[in-house]
Amino acid sequence: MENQINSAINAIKLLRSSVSNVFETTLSAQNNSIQDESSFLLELQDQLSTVDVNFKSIESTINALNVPSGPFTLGNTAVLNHEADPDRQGVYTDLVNSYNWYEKTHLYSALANTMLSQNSLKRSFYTSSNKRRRPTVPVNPAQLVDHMINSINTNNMTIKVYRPFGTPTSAFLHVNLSRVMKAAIILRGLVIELVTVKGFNEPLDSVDDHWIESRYAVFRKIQDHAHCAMLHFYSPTFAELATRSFITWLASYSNIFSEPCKRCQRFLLNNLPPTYRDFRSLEPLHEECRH
Amino acid sequence: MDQPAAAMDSLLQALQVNIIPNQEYLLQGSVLDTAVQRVLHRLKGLCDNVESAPEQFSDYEACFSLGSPVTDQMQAQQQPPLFLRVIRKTSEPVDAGTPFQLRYIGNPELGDAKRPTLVRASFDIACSPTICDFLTEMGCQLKFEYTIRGYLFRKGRMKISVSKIFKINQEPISQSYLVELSVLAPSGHDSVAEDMRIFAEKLKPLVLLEKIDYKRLAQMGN
Amino acid sequence: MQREEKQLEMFLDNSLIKLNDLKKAIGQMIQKIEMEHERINWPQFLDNFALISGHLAGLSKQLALEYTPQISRLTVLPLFLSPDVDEHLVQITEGRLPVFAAECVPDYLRTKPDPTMESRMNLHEAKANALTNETAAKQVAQYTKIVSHVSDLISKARDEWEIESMNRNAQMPTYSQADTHTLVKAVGMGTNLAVTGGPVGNMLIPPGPRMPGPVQMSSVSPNLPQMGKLPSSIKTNIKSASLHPYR
Amino acid sequence: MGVTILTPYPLQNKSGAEAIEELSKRLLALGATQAGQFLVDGDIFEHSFKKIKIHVMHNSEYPASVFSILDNGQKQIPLITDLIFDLLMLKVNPIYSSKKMIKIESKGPRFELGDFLVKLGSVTMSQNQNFKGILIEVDYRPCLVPAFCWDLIKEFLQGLLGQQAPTAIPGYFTNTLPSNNPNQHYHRFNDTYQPIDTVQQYLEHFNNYRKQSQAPTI
Repeated sequence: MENQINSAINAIKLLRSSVSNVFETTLSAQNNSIQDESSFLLELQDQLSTVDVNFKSIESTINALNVPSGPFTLGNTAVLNHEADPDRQGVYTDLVNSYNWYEKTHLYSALANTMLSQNSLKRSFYTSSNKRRRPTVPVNPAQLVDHMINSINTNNMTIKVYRPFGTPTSAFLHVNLSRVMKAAIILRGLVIELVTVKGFNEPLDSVDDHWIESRYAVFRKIQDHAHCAMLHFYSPTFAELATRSFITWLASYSNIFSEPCKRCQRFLLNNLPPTYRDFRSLEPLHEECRH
Repeated sequence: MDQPAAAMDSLLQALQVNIIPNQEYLLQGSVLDTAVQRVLHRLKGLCDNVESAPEQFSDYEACFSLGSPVTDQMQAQQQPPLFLRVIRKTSEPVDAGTPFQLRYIGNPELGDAKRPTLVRASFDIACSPTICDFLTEMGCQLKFEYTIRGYLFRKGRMKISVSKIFKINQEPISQSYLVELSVLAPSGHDSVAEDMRIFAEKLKPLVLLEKIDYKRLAQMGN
Repeated sequence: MQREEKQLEMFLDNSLIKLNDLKKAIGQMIQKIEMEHERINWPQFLDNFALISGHLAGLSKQLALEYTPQISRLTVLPLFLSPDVDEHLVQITEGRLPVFAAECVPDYLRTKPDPTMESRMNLHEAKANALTNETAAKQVAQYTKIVSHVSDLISKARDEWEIESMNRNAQMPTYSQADTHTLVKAVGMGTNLAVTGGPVGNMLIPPGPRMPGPVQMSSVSPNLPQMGKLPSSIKTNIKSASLHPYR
Repeated sequence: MGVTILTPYPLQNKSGAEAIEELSKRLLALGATQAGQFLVDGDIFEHSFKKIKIHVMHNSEYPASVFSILDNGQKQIPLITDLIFDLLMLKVNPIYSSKKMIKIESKGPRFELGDFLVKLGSVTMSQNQNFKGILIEVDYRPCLVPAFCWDLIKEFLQGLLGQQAPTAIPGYFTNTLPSNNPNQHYHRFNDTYQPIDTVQQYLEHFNNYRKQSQAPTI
């Protein structure tokens, strides 16, 4: 048994030396800028044939080996696997995680870059010419937003604040209105950037959900109205007041299914409940009944 | 969409073409508490979920039996009692939406020496929390209960769990972790057993995974 | 005496055959190089070399054999030296050696080492002779001491290695068959787990008739993986959410 | 999934097929689009000697689930499971056996009208497809609390069925249920609606049909 292993190891050694010979030859031939190509080829061929022979001998020796029946007694090397100190291995998972994060960041930024370079469309505040009109973002908007949300105290409405991606200036407000509907408000400073309205049983947890329309016509309609309201209440100078009024207006939807239209006294028109709320009186109206 | 077929019919059809995973291939073993870190470490290297730490779990499991009171009267039928297990996640965060699990485990078949693993029928059914009341009212009796805590690994379709069994008063049942290697597959997928054998080889000599003869074990206990 | 001579003769014959083979091989090689140097390829060339070295090896092996007569004890004497061309000699050496004269004989019949080697040998012998017995003995003792010390070190290390590995292997049972059986019996048949009165299945009471709410369990597994970790960007001042929703 | 109201539709001397046809036409005229078919079925497993019934029901709206309701005479325990539960019910066979004769199902076309989902089901019983009546299911998908939208659904039903529309809240929602707090009346009207509620409404109506056929007083 040991002899066989020995001869196998020897055969491997032979193979290694013959292979390295091949590399040496090619290397030296390159260096000597090949005076005689045919002789070089012959030499190479010869060496390769040696490699082949050695390889075959390894194969045959390995085939001659038989599978060990019991565990090997390898002396202290057998104790190697006992050396599994989790403290020493812990770095690996962290490394993989940070690598994944890094890869993700890379991918996202690359995608964002192509998108942005294709669409040279400028949002209202980033043109250098009308810097004057750009609403100033307060020095410490995070506290202001938190303060504002704390002070809003509406029945049957819960508001959660998220600040994804570590941006201090913008915040996501997740509004749960009774058991009726959900809304997400994306703030920049105190100014509303985007509103998404969804049903109570629809997902709004992933970032992508903010750009997916509700599956229900009612909430799609309410989202349209919310966008109008967002513009209606918009006021760069009294941003806090504007946002506060908007949220109060949004809270009036808690009775969307249970209050009939103030004008026609009916629930349904075109199979939709009164989806419009007056900006001042907050009265429920059908879209078609408001004039 | 055509006329929806009756659910039962489509299920029976699925059963006929063997796409419902209802056979569990199983190998069992154990590892002493002192050596469990080494096993975990080795599994971490062998299994798929490398990038994250091994998944931890903590479950409560109760085993119900159905049929024994009936067979008292119909002894002639010799119907063996049916064992049903209810499994509930107890690790944080406990999410109200996480369903309970109802598991039916059939009698393990040892097979001949050539078959590398134990095979038993097994269905895993997700269900609502009312399951315990349901089973009790159905006439099932609680036979035993325990908590099981440990780590879960997977390698392809193989599932490897390294777990500690506690009595209901949180007292461990032994100084060892139970190690189970299992695959849930439709019947007729015997090739997975061979994969399992090869995987079990890789855990030697830390853990000896083998097919355990339940009948012999029961007799040994008595 | 006769036997020894016979042996010698046999040995010489054998050597002669071998030498002839060697000569032939070398001749072939030379011929190849001279005549076919355009067609000869590397493997053939190597083959020839191998042949030559094989012959050389065989020859030296025969010379080294112990039972060969001690030819080193024999003397070779040049009996007849002549400055004239010797036709017979030319013939048997195939024209390589025309005269057997005083200037070439030392080269051909040399049995002593190379002069340079001989001078170095003499130098060493002189040095050894110059040592007094005392110092020589001292040096020998020192040398022996060093060697035995090294050998001690090695054998000690080997002993330690063996003992250690044996101990480690012996000490390290990582599993116990009995525990396997206990566990399998517990999980499979409920041995040692049987319900002992008390509230039955109290862990499983569904929380509330309808809205299933989270049930606080006393058993909290330690070291829950710190999954929901993110740069501390989530500040949930209003309603704290432990998990980041955008992960 | 939203609040679903199930209401039987009186036939008034029409055949079932005619009634379905008429209602379909009305729905299409209102602007509805037909979206396939639906099927709700109910099977009963009975204990071999105890008075325990297990209703095992399927709803094509939730094709991967089995809804079971255990009825021991005093209380009902609902259970929602994966589809494989059916296989388990086969395993308990000697103790619980299926009563094929009173297997009942409701199937028919399914319409979408705005956020409403309307299903017109003709109910048949046992394997020889005895026609029993028509059940109309109206699902208002955006809303999850029956109390919030009952008036709205009532108005919708009036628009669809006219005189035959129900005026009272179905009993299923108003029955008081056992509660942890005895002082507090508890019923399903203010609860968040769940798929099992739809199935339980079907079960109530199915049981009514079964009683009718058992007592041949029609």
